[in-house]
Amino acid sequence: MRVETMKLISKRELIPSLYELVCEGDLVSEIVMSGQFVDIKVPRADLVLRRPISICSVDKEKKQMTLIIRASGNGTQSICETKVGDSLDVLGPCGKGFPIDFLKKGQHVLLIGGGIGIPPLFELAKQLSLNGLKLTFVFGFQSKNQIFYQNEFEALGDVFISTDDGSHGIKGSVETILNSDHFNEEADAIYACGPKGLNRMVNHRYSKHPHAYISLEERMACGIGACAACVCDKDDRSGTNLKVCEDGPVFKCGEVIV
Amino acid sequence: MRVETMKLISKRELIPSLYELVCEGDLVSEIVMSGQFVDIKVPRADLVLRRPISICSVDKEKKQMTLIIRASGNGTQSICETKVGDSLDVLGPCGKGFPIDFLKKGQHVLLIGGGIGIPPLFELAKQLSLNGLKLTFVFGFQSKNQIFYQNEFEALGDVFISTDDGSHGIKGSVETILNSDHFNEEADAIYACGPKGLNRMVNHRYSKHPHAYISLEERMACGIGACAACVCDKDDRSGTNLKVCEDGPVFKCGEVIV
Amino acid sequence: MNRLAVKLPGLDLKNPIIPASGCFGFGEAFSELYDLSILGAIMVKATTLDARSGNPTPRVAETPSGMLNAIGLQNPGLEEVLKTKLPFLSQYDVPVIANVAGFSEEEYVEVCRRISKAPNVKAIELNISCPNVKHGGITFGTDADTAYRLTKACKEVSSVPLYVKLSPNVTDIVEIARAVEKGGADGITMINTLIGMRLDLKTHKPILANTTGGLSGPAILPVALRMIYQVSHAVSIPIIGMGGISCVDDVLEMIMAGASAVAIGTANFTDPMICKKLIEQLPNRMDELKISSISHLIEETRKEAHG
Amino acid sequence: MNRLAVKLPGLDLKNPIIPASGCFGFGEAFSELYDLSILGAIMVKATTLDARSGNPTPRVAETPSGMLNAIGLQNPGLEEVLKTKLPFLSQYDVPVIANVAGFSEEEYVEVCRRISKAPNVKAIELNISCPNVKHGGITFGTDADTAYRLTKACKEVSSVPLYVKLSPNVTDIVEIARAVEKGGADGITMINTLIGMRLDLKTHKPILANTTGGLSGPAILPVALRMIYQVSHAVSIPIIGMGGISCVDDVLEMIMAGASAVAIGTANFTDPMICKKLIEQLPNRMDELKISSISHLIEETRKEAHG
Ligand SMILES: Cc1cc2nc3c(=O)[nH]c(=O)nc-3n(C[C@H](O)[C@H](O)[C@H](O)COP(=O)(O)OP(=O)(O)OC[C@H]3O[C@@H](n4cnc5c(N)ncnc54)[C@H](O)[C@@H]3O)c2cc1C
Ligand SMILES: Cc1cc2nc3c(=O)[nH]c(=O)nc-3n(C[C@H](O)[C@H](O)[C@H](O)COP(=O)(O)OP(=O)(O)OC[C@H]3O[C@@H](n4cnc5c(N)ncnc54)[C@H](O)[C@@H]3O)c2cc1C
Ligand SMILES: Cc1cc2nc3c(=O)[nH]c(=O)nc-3n(C[C@H](O)[C@H](O)[C@H](O)COP(=O)(O)O)c2cc1C
Ligand SMILES: Cc1cc2nc3c(=O)[nH]c(=O)nc-3n(C[C@H](O)[C@H](O)[C@H](O)COP(=O)(O)O)c2cc1C
Ligand code: FES
Ligand code: FES
Repeated sequence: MRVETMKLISKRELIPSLYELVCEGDLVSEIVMSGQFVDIKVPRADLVLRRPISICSVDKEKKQMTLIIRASGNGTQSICETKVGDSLDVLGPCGKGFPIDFLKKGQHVLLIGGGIGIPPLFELAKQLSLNGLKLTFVFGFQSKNQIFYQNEFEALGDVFISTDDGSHGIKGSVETILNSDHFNEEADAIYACGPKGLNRMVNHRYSKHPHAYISLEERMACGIGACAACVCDKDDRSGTNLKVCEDGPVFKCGEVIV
Repeated sequence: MRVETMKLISKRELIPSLYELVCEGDLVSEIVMSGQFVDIKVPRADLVLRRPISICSVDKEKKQMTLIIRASGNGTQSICETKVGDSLDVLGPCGKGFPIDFLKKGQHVLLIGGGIGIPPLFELAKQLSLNGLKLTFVFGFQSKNQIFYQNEFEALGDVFISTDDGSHGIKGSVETILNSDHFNEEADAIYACGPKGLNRMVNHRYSKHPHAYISLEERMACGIGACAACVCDKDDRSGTNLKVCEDGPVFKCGEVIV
Repeated sequence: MNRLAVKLPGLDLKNPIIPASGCFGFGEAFSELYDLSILGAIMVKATTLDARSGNPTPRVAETPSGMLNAIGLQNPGLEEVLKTKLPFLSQYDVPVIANVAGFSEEEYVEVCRRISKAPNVKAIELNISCPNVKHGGITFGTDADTAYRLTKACKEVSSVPLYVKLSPNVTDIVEIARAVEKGGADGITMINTLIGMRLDLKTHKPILANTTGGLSGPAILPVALRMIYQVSHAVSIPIIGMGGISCVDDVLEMIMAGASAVAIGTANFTDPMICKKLIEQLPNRMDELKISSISHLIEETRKEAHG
Repeated sequence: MNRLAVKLPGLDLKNPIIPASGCFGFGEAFSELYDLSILGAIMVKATTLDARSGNPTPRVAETPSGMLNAIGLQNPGLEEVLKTKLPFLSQYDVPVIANVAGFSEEEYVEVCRRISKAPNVKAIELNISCPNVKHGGITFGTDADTAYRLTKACKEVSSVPLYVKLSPNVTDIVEIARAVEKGGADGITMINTLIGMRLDLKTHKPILANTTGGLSGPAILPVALRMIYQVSHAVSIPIIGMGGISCVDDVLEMIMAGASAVAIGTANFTDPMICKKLIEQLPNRMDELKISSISHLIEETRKEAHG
């Protein structure tokens, strides 16, 4: 973990207000798991909290990482206005990512994502694919014009898409897909990241699965386990909690209450 | 008076940390007197007060005005970091400038300036020169490497320079020059702008002169006479005061207490 | 129906946007920038019985996302306000809220009595919270009993509704709010400035000649929201909210906290066109947030607060 | 001579830079970023007798130049702090200031008694000002008598000097400061957070699950400076100042206001390297401002304040 002035190498608007940023710096060499995130300083003096953003993909040789950011509020907006060639102040890598060591070649993996929760699954999918695993993606979007990275994921496995308004794929949510008769839900590992509703559903649905994981979001201050802002309660009646930034953002399904 | 998004046409660092900025916009056509100023929004959300900056010269045809700004604190620093082609949020023209209507061709005018107080005297000098007046400039700087616009002023009249450290011209202050035997202090009008000490000296020295004027600085909030932040006391025992932003920044010597 | 309109004691507001006292003078300068008739109302600079020339300079200093002021109630005095300042504003179709200050109960009462009779003064804002002048070492607005008595005395003589402006520099603002409600206030305006200070790194001395000053601007927004929320849950008279508003989202957030209209202070310095912009931007933003009308939002918030 | 050094009751500081309580945990995460031995001291997270899991989330929200927190004193409890947290810090050459909180006088006393015996705890910071937990509806730090009694009780049982941390949410902070001085405090730390709030524009409800939270960050700097200035003129025990510091100029400004050392809270979130940077930047900036040493600046300021 370090704080680094990283250089913005390229920027692309994938769909309106959704940007793909490629950053370069030594921090990249410290990334050990897909699903880890970075905490980016907003280049505005009046915004004091960093913004946590998942690492979407990593190129260790070039010391580059790709982030996909939705410019939703003032902070992400300002980060996405950074010009190519300028720098970003990045803290990371933070947190613990998706465990994959237990998987063996040829096994089947289910990856479930919703909207802006999809980016952290990309590096994971690349690694799993390299390891010879069979991948099925189930992705939910609001509507057709919100879909991004479809080709990228189709190159790695089967992609099933739902949209809230039915403008592409199946009308409904990822749950609609998972529940459909022909869908093969059997998997040696399940990984998910999405909005709260999706995470809650997956957390519940696969709480007995030996290798099902979700990546959570929570409002953060320090991003490194020092302030206890970002906790989620453990689902073991202990009354204790875990820190999303340090113990997560990836948790085993059933481990915490979403 | 208006608030306008003006375009930055050019920028030059005259001496270290001193920038000449040329801005373009319709506001320029409203400038009626030299010595008026503009109030510039700092392009940083955490700095809420505008920065008052004198208009240094005006090109009505091109709708351009020149400002000379010392990047001293956070606000002026940030304004001076604006890139050519980008815009500045400018309120103006503000205040009342140097009265010149009473002057007749051939008369002699003394212009006294110190450091960053010199810019507002430039447009004034250009106009006086056009009107056929004989100009003498007495300028004080900290040292040789702080001198700017010397050629520009020498094209308009005789320039006498003092430096605090004696590295150029006379060692001392503008007062040293004014006090020197050979110096002709007689003038039909006197205009001055500089640091507090210089303004105070001139205000006192020429308080009986029928046409001596100083331009003052005071911390401002609104810049347009609404908040009463920027007052200076009238020198008439009335216990009342005047607003530098609205009644000034130019005052007749002896009118107010500096 | 005008979806921005708000009805308050004495005030029929076209919209909830009001320039705050002390940040707009008596409107002269701003009238050169836009038509003052577009405003919901205007809160004019504090008026005292006699003319006041205020504190020594420097009177302002900048702070992170805010500013300090120690103007010290400079104003031309009641006579002049009645003779020239209020008549100037009568050319505009906009209600005036007269900000009244004083150094004794008698002074407050006298100014209220006379200024409330001016034709375009539709309400009084009793400024018991100026942090830059003192009354026996304590501002009127930091003691509940004093606030109660002063409100009562001023209410009796005022011929228009009386709003009392609260100070945030107190341990328990709800106590003061309840006291002025009991004293007969028709409404509350809040918050005035927090007391703050800056020092000059070169002289090691306070920047303001007055040592301390009132902190305003975006920095205080969360404190204003908290206090408005607490007070709106505790009293039933309406609140005109202020403190740190700089954009249209802040306006709506403050109404959601419990305000029925808002005043804009420091933001007029950052952007002299801000009030006009806020009025123009409100409808669009309300559409995005599915807010049908300001009065509906106020009603919904009141129900939530008072059950 | 080390020109950054400061000597305070119980504390020999290499420099005046101390991470503030609650913004640094017990140092674990920051120890991965830089050597904690460079710090003047470390103020660790509030410790209560029993483990506490704090308030529901969301626990933080952003504000203009600031943030709100309502962590609710989450901490592993005294036992665990003594067993693992303080021993972890003992590998560094840095004094620990133990932040003590409680819900009753007995709890405060018990924690003080035991934690002050830990070998690397050189001082106690009595947190009577957490805005996010209540004691009979009022925080200990907003009533002078309560503050006096609590200070006295804790002082009696503490085997290291006792600093009391004041709340800014009071009408008269000087009164509280005098009370804790009378109660036997060896020093004062100030300020804790101002109470604030934000609302969610979509839900119309407070963002924080706790409704209100503590405001910290640059926004509160002028309030902190004002209060430190006032208190330093009224008491003779030293002050460790905090509230809104984000750069080296802020450090010096707070010392000029009357602080003898400073704590850095929110700025650790904006820039986790901030404490290290401040320590590195101080000498240069002191040269520019012609300040020979921190202790000289403190002395000069004290003379100015106390004649
Ligand atoms: C571990 C983690 C990974 C994330 N990865 C991504 C990603 O890859 N791409 C992406 O676009 N977004 C991601 N997010 C969400 C992203 O952090 C928020 O959208 C962003 O912080 C919102 O900031 P803002 O300035 O746009 O909004 P504002 O509303 O202005 O933010 C105000 C405050 O609330 C916090 N906040 C608001 N929404 C969220 C949220 N959903 N989660 C956490 N904090 C929030 C902000 O951080 C800030 O402190 C991630 C969040 C977490 C916790
Ligand atoms: C009528 C007028 C005309 C001016 N013309 C020029 C000019 O042509 N060129 C130029 O470089 N400077 C000029 N100044 C001075 C310039 O306004 C200040 O240097 C500038 O405001 C300082 O801002 P800062 O962010 O650099 O400093 P900071 O110290 O960060 O400013 C903090 C606050 O103090 C105020 N302040 C600080 N110094 C001054 C000052 N000397 N005068 C007024 N306010 C101050 C700032 O406006 C701001 O509100 C003029 C000032 C006035 C009043
Ligand atoms: C320069 C200045 C002068 C002020 N004068 C007055 C005043 O005369 N009477 C008053 O009640 N409030 C006065 N205030 C307080 C404002 O009306 C308002 O309550 C406060 O600034 C908070 O709002 P803001 O953050 O939008 O500025 C003044 C504020 C400023 C900045
Ligand atoms: C997330 C967070 C947690 C805090 N926890 C504590 C605490 O446990 N005990 C305490 O005395 N102060 C606590 N504080 C207050 C800080 O120590 C400090 O007094 C305050 O934040 C002002 O300083 P700053 O503006 O530099 O942050 C906390 C502040 C924050 C932001
Ligand atoms: S954000 Fe501070 S502990 Fe997670
Ligand atoms: S700055 Fe407001 S009156 Fe001059």
